Amino acid sequence: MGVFGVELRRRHEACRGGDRCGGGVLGRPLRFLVIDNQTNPTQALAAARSFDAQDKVLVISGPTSSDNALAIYGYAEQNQVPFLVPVAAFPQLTKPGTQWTFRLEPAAVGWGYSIAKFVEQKKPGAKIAIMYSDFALMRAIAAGLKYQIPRSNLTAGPEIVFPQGSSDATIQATQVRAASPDYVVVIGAGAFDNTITNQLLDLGVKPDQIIHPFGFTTNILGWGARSVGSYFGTFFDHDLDGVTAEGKKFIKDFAEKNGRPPSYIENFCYTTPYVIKQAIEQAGTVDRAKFRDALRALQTKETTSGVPIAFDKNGARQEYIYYMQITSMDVAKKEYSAKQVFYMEWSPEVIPVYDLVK
Amino acid sequence: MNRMRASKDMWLWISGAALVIGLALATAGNRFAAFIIGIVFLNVLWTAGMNLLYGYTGLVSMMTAGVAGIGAYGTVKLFLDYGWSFWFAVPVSAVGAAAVGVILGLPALRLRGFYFVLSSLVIQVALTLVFIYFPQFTNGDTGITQIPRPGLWLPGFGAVDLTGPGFEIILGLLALAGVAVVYMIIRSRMGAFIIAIREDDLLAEELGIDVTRYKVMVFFISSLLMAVGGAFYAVYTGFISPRSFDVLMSMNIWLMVAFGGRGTIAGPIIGSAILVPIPFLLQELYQIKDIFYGSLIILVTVAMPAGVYGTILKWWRVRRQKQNTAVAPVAIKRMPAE
Amino acid sequence: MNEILLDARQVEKQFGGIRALASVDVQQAVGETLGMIGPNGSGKTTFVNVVSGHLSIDAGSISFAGAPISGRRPHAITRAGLTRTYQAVRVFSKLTVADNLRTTALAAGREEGVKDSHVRELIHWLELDRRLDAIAGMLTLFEQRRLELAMRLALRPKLVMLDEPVGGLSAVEITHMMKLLGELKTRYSLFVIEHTMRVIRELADRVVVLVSGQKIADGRPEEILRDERVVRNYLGSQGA
Amino acid sequence: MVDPNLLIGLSMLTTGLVLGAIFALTAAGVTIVYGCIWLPNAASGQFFLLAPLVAWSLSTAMGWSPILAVAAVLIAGLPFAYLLERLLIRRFYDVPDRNIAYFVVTLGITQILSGVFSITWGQWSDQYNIPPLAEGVVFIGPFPLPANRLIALVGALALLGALFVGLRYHRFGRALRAVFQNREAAALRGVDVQRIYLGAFLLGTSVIFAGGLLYAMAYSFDLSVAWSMGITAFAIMIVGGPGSVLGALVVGMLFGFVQAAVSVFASPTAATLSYLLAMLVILLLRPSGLFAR
Repeated sequence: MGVFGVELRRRHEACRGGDRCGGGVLGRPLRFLVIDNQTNPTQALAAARSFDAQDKVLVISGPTSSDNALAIYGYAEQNQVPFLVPVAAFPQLTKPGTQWTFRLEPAAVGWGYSIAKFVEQKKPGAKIAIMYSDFALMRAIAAGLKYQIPRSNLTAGPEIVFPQGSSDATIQATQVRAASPDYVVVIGAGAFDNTITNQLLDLGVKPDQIIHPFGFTTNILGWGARSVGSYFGTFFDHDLDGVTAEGKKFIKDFAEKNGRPPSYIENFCYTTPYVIKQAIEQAGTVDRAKFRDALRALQTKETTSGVPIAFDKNGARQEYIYYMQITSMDVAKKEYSAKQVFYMEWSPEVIPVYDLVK
Repeated sequence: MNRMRASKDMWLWISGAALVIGLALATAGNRFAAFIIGIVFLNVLWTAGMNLLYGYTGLVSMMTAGVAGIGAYGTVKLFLDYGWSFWFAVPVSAVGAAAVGVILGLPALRLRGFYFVLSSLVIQVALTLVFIYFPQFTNGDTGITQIPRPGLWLPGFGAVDLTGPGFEIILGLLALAGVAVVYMIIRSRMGAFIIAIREDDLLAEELGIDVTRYKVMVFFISSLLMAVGGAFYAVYTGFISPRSFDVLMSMNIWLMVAFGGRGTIAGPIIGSAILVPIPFLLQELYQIKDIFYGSLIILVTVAMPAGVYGTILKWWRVRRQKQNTAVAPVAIKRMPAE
Repeated sequence: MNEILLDARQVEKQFGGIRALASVDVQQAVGETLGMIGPNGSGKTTFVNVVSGHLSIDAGSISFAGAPISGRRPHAITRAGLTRTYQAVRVFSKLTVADNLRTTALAAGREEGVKDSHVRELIHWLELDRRLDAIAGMLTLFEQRRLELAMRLALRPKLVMLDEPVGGLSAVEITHMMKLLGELKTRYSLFVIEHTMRVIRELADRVVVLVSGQKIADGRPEEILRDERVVRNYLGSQGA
Repeated sequence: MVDPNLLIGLSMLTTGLVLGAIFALTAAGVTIVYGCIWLPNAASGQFFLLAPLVAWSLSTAMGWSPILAVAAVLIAGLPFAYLLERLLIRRFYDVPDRNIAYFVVTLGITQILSGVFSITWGQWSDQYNIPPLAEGVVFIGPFPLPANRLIALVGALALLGALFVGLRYHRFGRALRAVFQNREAAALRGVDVQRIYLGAFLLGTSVIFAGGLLYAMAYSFDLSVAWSMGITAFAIMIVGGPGSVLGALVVGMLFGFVQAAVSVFASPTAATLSYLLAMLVILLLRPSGLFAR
């Protein structure tokens, strides 16, 4: 937690269980690091060390969205412990030379890249404004988008950065409105994301001009019913075209338990134990190095959506993203529906990911 | 008498050194326990600095974490980007950090009581922002990861392996040295003066003590201890980020001193030894960590202003006085004869 | 007249438009005991505060032992040889008597602390021998006054400014304190603020009278205490 | 097409007013407590957040109408503050240098509350919207202002006005001001200082709660609001002069407009840093603040 605010909060409850593997595989415990972004890095490191040295785990995995991910990354690489990250989009986690870390979530720079690709296909030459909060994750998304805008022959509109702890965006929304862009990409942190979205709508920006690089259930509901028609990027949604039978069951079970549909975060957490299990079975042993090699060679699919899972030499996921358009919403019932409007897959290094974000 | 004290002290330090080396070696087989011990040692060093500042001089500084951060970032920059030897980078960046701390803190040192606390808090917040918003030096809010442990070559030993218990031993000796520095200061003239400043700074000034000068000196020395601790923290944990050195760290260091017993040599050591391991050992209860710490802060302030060790000392003193009274009652005030 | 020790000229001090000291002139010779009297709020303590450097002056000049001291910080003035006490007794009340004295001795550059021969003499003379281990705040007021005095004298000052040295003491204690101050007078230059006329009459060689920040009289005690303006402005209101 | 500069000018005006009024109100609450009791409440940011969180639960999970929820929170705030005063705050009334003790104790409260928030509301959602009292927008010239934000603005200004008049003319307000100025003198004049302390704590805390509720009516909020608002309110109090409600009002409005204006002419990051800088400069040069008596 920075003094000026909680780093983007994301929900991790679904990750805490790991119950799909019944407590272990091949006699080795499968334990999940419970770390949120309130945890101090020292404590995150102690937890990693405890799992490594005390519990002798095969692999560390944990929902880590803040700097803690980087802290554990350093530990994993230095001490040669496999580290499978379900939800953390920092490109640095798989920078060239990475040996032991694998990232299930595509890198944030790529999300920005994909926005430009999405707009390029929707409206060639469109003018894009960017409004983002000054957090590492948001900066990375903006960097990818800014890189790709000229390459996709799009026009760059106003770019506005908000410091951590901002609360009002009226003026900036007015400035953006005055520049009449075709699309506004909104990348706010936490509740401020809702404030920017709503203030843009207040000023007469149309919902279908607004693109959020990512949307998970609570923040989609936070934008409110007025934002029906707007777009968001995601890696799993209950309204995807390709949800499998297992995916439908996962959605139903999750909704029954939590009163809302799951989003991509919960899906990554659901997928993680499955990936671990696959890799262990392929390796046929619980040796850390062999397990790591098996992960590197893994070619499988998400059981919920059929999206391919494969890692490159640095442990980065073969990237993909969906763009959805919200079609209806009932905030009180915690329900929304959306339709899939765009899907793409790409190799992480089609853009200079590791140069755009240091 | 003095020689006796000196020799007694010598034995104390030697057994202290034996204790930290023993602790480091005893936990060598368990890297998790060793890590806790290592972090305790670092905190002993930090609380020694805070104790000098808060316990003995009465300055509640909330910018100690920021100073430690400057020491850490400075060392890492020199060590990694400029290829300096770690052992050379530490003193340079520690002196630099302490100088920056003094320059930032100097105007605030003129202020008294609450206004000093608040100024130091503002400086801490500003330093955190600097760590976040100057990514070319700090890598911003993602932090710097994979900081390697330095190597060490000792005459007579050759290259020493610092990936194992070697580093915990160094941290332990460092902590001991920090405590010894504070101890020696307290035994000196300067110690008497800073205690006088804590008790009544106006009276101290009236007695001819240059209050500002001593406050600055104390601030410098304690900043030095903080910064050295920060530098070793960076290479020990291998990771630093703005959150490693945020205001909560300043508060926690303060809490360890207050909880253990401010203005005593042993108090902050006891405070660190009790409070540091708790969040590591109770990881399952991480959610109530904040509530626990908050309650402890209030409890110490309301019920135990002297801290654990201070309360024990007081109880001991009262007991001894009672015994003395039994032997020879204190004379009632004797009216001087005309 | 002997060599001038304290020389305050045309000293001005204002507090938010109120003139606490209005062009006050005070001279004190080496070896002289100067008394200062005046009603409450007449500026006596303010005068001590500006001389000791705790307050700055708005105009005028103050020099001590031949060197200007206005604008210097209190600790520097103390080191120049000027020390003072406070109306409300001021010692380190949570420290022991010994630690109070040790700190003072160290501040005066006497490394042996309480074992310094001068400090030991003071302890003996002020009868603090048996109270060395006591916490200062637990002493009786009279003991604290004596400790306060011992601390100031341990600094080996050239001038001791005493702000109501017998305030709050009982009649018997006052008599005792008078005897101590009488002995002190033979060795030090004293500056005494007092409301108890007996102290002024017996101790002071010369008396300055402040009323509303202005010096209205300056002379030998027996003259001053008979001076009509003094009686009207101060002593009359006291009923003395 | 409307002139964009006019739109930006109007947006600056409304943003400055809304932010400024909420800042001023919150800082007034903080400064009343500090000026009177000498209690620098480090937990004021958490209090600021607590009120709308409860209102959010009442209005979404329990389905109360937002007006009822807001009123209920304000009323429930009184016994909360009363208990806190009885159990903790009053223990320090006679401690010398109690402002440091209070600061430390309230830092403890801050930790406890943020711990409580993260295991309760933090688990339930990561952002919170209180249902609007009114839908739609009101046009100020060509500029569309959401009706809900207008209500928040009017509410904040009304409360500020009431506070200002009350402190000046009501019997309790005058006693409070007497204690601000000189507690010994006030005690000598027969003012029951302890009762005034209690009153000041209840009043100041309620005002902070009200500030939080108004903020939540104007904006979406999350748990990070506590830190940023706590620091802003402190900065305003220090710059305006601790204990000066007028100072809180003027400087609060100023900060609101500075944040609005700076974000047009410079980056929004500069606005945040400018608060800290202003606070530091005032602390170092004139610790009694701009509006000290």
